[in-house]
This record gives sequence, structure tokens and C-alpha cells, in this order.
Amino acid sequence: MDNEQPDHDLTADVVRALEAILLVAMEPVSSTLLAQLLEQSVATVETLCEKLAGAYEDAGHGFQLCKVAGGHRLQSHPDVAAYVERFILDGQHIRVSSAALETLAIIAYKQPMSRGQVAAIRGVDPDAVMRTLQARGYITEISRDDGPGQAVLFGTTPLFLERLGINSLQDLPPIADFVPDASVVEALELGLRVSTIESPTLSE
Amino acid sequence: MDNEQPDHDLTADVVRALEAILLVAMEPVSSTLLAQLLEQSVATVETLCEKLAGAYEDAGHGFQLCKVAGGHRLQSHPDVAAYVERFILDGQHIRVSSAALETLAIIAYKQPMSRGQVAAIRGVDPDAVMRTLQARGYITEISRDDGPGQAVLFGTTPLFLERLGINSLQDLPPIADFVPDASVVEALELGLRVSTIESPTLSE
Amino acid sequence: MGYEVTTPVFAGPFELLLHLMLSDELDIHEVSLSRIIEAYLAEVQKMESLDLDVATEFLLIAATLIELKTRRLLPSRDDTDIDEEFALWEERDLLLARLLDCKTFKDVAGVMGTLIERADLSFPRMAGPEERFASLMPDLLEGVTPFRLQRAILKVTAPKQHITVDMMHVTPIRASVADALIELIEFLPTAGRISFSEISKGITERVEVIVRFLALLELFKQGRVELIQGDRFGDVGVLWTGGSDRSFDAILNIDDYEG
Repeated sequence: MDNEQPDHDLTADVVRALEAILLVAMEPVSSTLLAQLLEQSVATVETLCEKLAGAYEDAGHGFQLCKVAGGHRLQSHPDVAAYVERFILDGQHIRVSSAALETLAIIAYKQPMSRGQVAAIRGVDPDAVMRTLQARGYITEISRDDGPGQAVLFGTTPLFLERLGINSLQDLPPIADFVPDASVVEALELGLRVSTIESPTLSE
Repeated sequence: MDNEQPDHDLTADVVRALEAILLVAMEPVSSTLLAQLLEQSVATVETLCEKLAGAYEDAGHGFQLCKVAGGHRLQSHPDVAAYVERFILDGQHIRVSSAALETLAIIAYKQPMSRGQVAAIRGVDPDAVMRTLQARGYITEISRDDGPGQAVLFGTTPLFLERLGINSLQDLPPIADFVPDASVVEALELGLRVSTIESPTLSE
Repeated sequence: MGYEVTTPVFAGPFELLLHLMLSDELDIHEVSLSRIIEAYLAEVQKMESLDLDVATEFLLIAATLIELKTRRLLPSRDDTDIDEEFALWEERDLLLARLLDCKTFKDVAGVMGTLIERADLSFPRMAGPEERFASLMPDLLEGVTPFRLQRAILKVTAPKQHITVDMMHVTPIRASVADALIELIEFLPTAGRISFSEISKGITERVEVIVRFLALLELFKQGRVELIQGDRFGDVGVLWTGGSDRSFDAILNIDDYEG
């Protein structure tokens, strides 16, 4: 039996759920939120996390469970950082996609925005793109919606401003008084009609 | 000793590095890339991943190591899905409609396929469905037909494999398994007889 | 998500027919084509908001069924046209093959649905490298200026209808000369002298270019444009000479061109 295995089967299930949540979490998860999700006391969660962290270390895993600002998170073990560095340098081949740029633009101009609100504007599910932007540190969870479902609301980070070379969001070029919009310009360039012609079903 | 612990210390280090890389990866990592990073043969990496996956399962962790879309990835264990879903809230998977599934099935087995070829099998214009599938990233334009009109040909993407939780298209059951059985063929055949002469028992 | 296409209960005519025929299979020797046709037409009638293209597909199948039915009712005659007979057999075989295809992929879709359901119970690790590796990460935003960001949001938030109207004619590839005519009559009178390459600029579907060219020829025939070609294989210049007459009554009988 693994030495990470806790005493009771009940606890075992809680630990499994804890591990699963920490694995999928994009940001550190607070003990309070974990306690709520696992239906345990905050103290129990703290103890479980400590035990689990010790068990990971003892078993010699390549990851560790750490307590950082804001809560608990899984991270790669410093001992094998050299490999992780190699992976990042070798394995990633990333250029900003237009999907990412559009999603970032929407969030930058209209924050705070939920995933659903971004989806409504872009017309496609922005999930994967938003995870990438979040992982890169350009956007972050800033609050939760009051409404039902309590959707996570996203906004841009100081890193985003830094990379864009601006001091604040006020420095973004304004969009409200910008006329004509992109599609009109495009249509004009095409030299084709701009307005919607009610085309009757002549061809049917 | 943890049963995830491999035989030699050298291997132990490789496994730790493997775990660390998988933890920071944002998409499935191929055996080839892992082999390169870990300076091991592809075969060794495959074996290590299999062993590690087995060890995670035996130890009853809340996460698992899976082979998906041509690579290896860490994911939460299905057993504790209920907890993870509670945590993810708005990251829920989007349902795939049955019309979308049937279109996906056709493209998956017969790719590359043009819109027209899909329409011929479905009996309806698949345009809207295919646009949705494309926007979701399950299918993509992979080439153009040589024939007149140069129809765009579509195929499935790695994201499609990820959504199905399979490693490659070979993991889909062979199409022969789905050929309707004799009774179905007979029922359809009888229903569509051209004349009653051949089967006098038909009640009209 | 709101953008999921809502489909009728039966996504296509084969699916509907398949359902009716196989639910009738209690005793396959009792399969009644009359009942199937009745039920089929009843279903089609229920589909109130069916668009014309879809309705056509359903009705085509209905026509085949009725033809089969008619053939059965007619007494076998010696003077039956052998070609007609063959054509009907062929049509029937085609229908049968399509029904079998439909059944096959419906079953495949079922299995894929199960796979997805199972896969959905797991969520991947997506957090990415920790911040201590941040300096190694290639900067996604390299070369991205605030201006590019502005253009990106203007592009996604722009009202879509202007462009989509054009795109609808592009895919599915069904272009009509009539539509192209309307377009040209709307825009040429104020365009001054313009070249054909300007008119078809940005159009990627060959058939779209062709219908515009045919529309121009039609206007030329009607004496409403002047076409000037400087040299062989050179670009064609277009000049509107039709005054303010923007009627397009002469275009009703112009064919569609399927790509």
C-alpha cells in the first residue's frame, strides 16, 4: 500500500477528490474553498494537505503540493527543474493566434468578463484559449459573478500591461468613437455593396 | 517504499522528471518529445508511462496518467468527477448534439470529406453543423479536392481525439462492427420492394 | 451554448424514414409501405419552420416512396418501359444503401457519444508551468501593440450582417447570377469605371467569380454596361451606361450555377 493512503476509506475518497481538484486547478485553491467542496472542516483540509504534501515528498514524486499565497497548489519539484526548463524551451512553439488575440482584446476592453460572456461575443467556446492566456499570466480570475452559477470573472494582469508597453487600461486606444468599423472598411475595400440588400428569392 | 518507485535511482530521476514535465504541460506530450527531453528511447518512455499510469491507479490517486490524442497527459480520475465538476462550475463540457455526433462520425471514419459528401450521406445540408464543429475545433480543413470546384476537404483534429478520450483514430471501433445486421437489412429491403410480385405475403 | 444549431427531431429524411421503417419491424413481413408513407408525410407536415432546402430533401424521398408504392399497385403490364423500371430499381437501391449508411453512422455516433460521456468525467491538467519559469516562456504578446488589440476587438464586435450576406452565397457553393446582378446593379451606377478584377476582389470561390462575370455579360447584353478589354487576356474594364434604371425584371429566368 502506498504511504499516501490515509487511515479510513472515507478519508481516502476525500483525499482523491482533493488531489483531483488540485490537479485541475489553474490557481492556488484556498483551504476555505476546499473545505466547502469536500464538505470537511478547514482544519481537516489543512491537515490532509500537509499529510499529502509529506507523502508526495516521501514517495519521491516529480511534483509537490505547496502552500502559496492564496492556497494550495501542485507544482513541479525544484529538483527536476532542469527538465522542465528544457521542456519549456524545446516543446513550446507558440505564436499568438488570432483567436487568442481576439479573446484577450475582449477581456482587456470589457473586463470583468465571464467565459460565457466572451463566448457570446466570439461565438465560439473560448475555454482553451482562456486557459492559455491565464497560464501565461495575461489574464486572471478577479472575482465571481453575484448571479446564479457564480461565474468566474476574468480581467487582465499587470504583466499584460507591461508586455503591451502601457501603464494602464486607459492607455488602450478608444473603441467607442471609432467609425466606421472593421467590417465596413473591409466591405468598402472589396468594392462590393456595404448595406444588406434584401435579396428576394429570385433564384429559387 | 512507494510502489511507484522504479528499480534504479537513475530511473527514479527520469520518472520524477517525467512527472514534472507532465504536470506543467498544457496539452498531451508525445512519447517522442518526452524521449528527447529525458534522453531515453521512445520505447523506454512508453514503458515508463504505462508503469506510472498503473502505479497511480494502484495507489488510488485522484488523478490518472492517460494516453490521449497521441500523447500523455495527467487528468482527474473519473471516480471523483462529481467533486471536480463542483469546483470547475463554468468550465463544464459543452454537450455535442446528436446531429453533430453523426456528422463527426461520418468525417471521422471517411476523412477527408467534403461538405457535399457529408450531405450525400446525411441527406441534409450539414453546413451549420460543420461550422459549429469547426468552430469548436473538432474538425478542420485539411486539403482541397482536385476536381472542379476544388471543394474543401475536412478531417478530424487532435482536439476531437481529446474530446473522445482516445489516443488515435485507430482506437475507434472498426466500421465493420456497425454494419446493420441481416434482420435490419431485410426489414428495409422488404419495405422498399419495387413490386409486390416478388413477395406475395406483403399486406397492402 | 446559444450557438448550438437546433435541429428538428429528425435531422434528415433518411433518419426519419429509418426510424419509421425500423419501428415497424415487429413483424417484418407485415411491413406496410402505405403506413410508412403516411407516417412519413405526417412527420414532414409537422415540420413547420422547415427551410426550403431541407423540405426539398424530405419531399424528394417522399416522391421516391410514392413511386415505389404506385408501382406496386399497378398491375404488371407487358408494355412497361424497361428503362423506367430500371431507373426505379436503381433509385430504390440507392435509397436502401443510404438508409443502411444512415443506420451505420447513427450507431457509430452512439458509441462516440458514450466515449465522450466517459471522457467528460476527467478534466486535464492545464495550469501550465509555474511563475518561476515565466522568463523562459516565449512571450505570446511579442509584437502585439495596443493598436492591434483595438483592431482585434473591432473585428469581433463589428455587426456581422454585412459580410455574412456575401458569405452565404459562398458556402454552400451555390451562386446565382440573379444575386450577382442585383449586387452589380446596386453598386455599378455609382462606381464609375471599374475593372472586373476589382469587382471580384477578395472572392475565393471560383463559382462566385463566374456568376459575377455572367451577370456582367447579361448586363452587357441588355446594353446597360460597356465592357472594355485593353488587350487579350487583360483585365476587363466595366462602365455603367444604364443611367438610373435599376430594375432587374429581366433576370427572373436566369439559372443558378451549382459549384
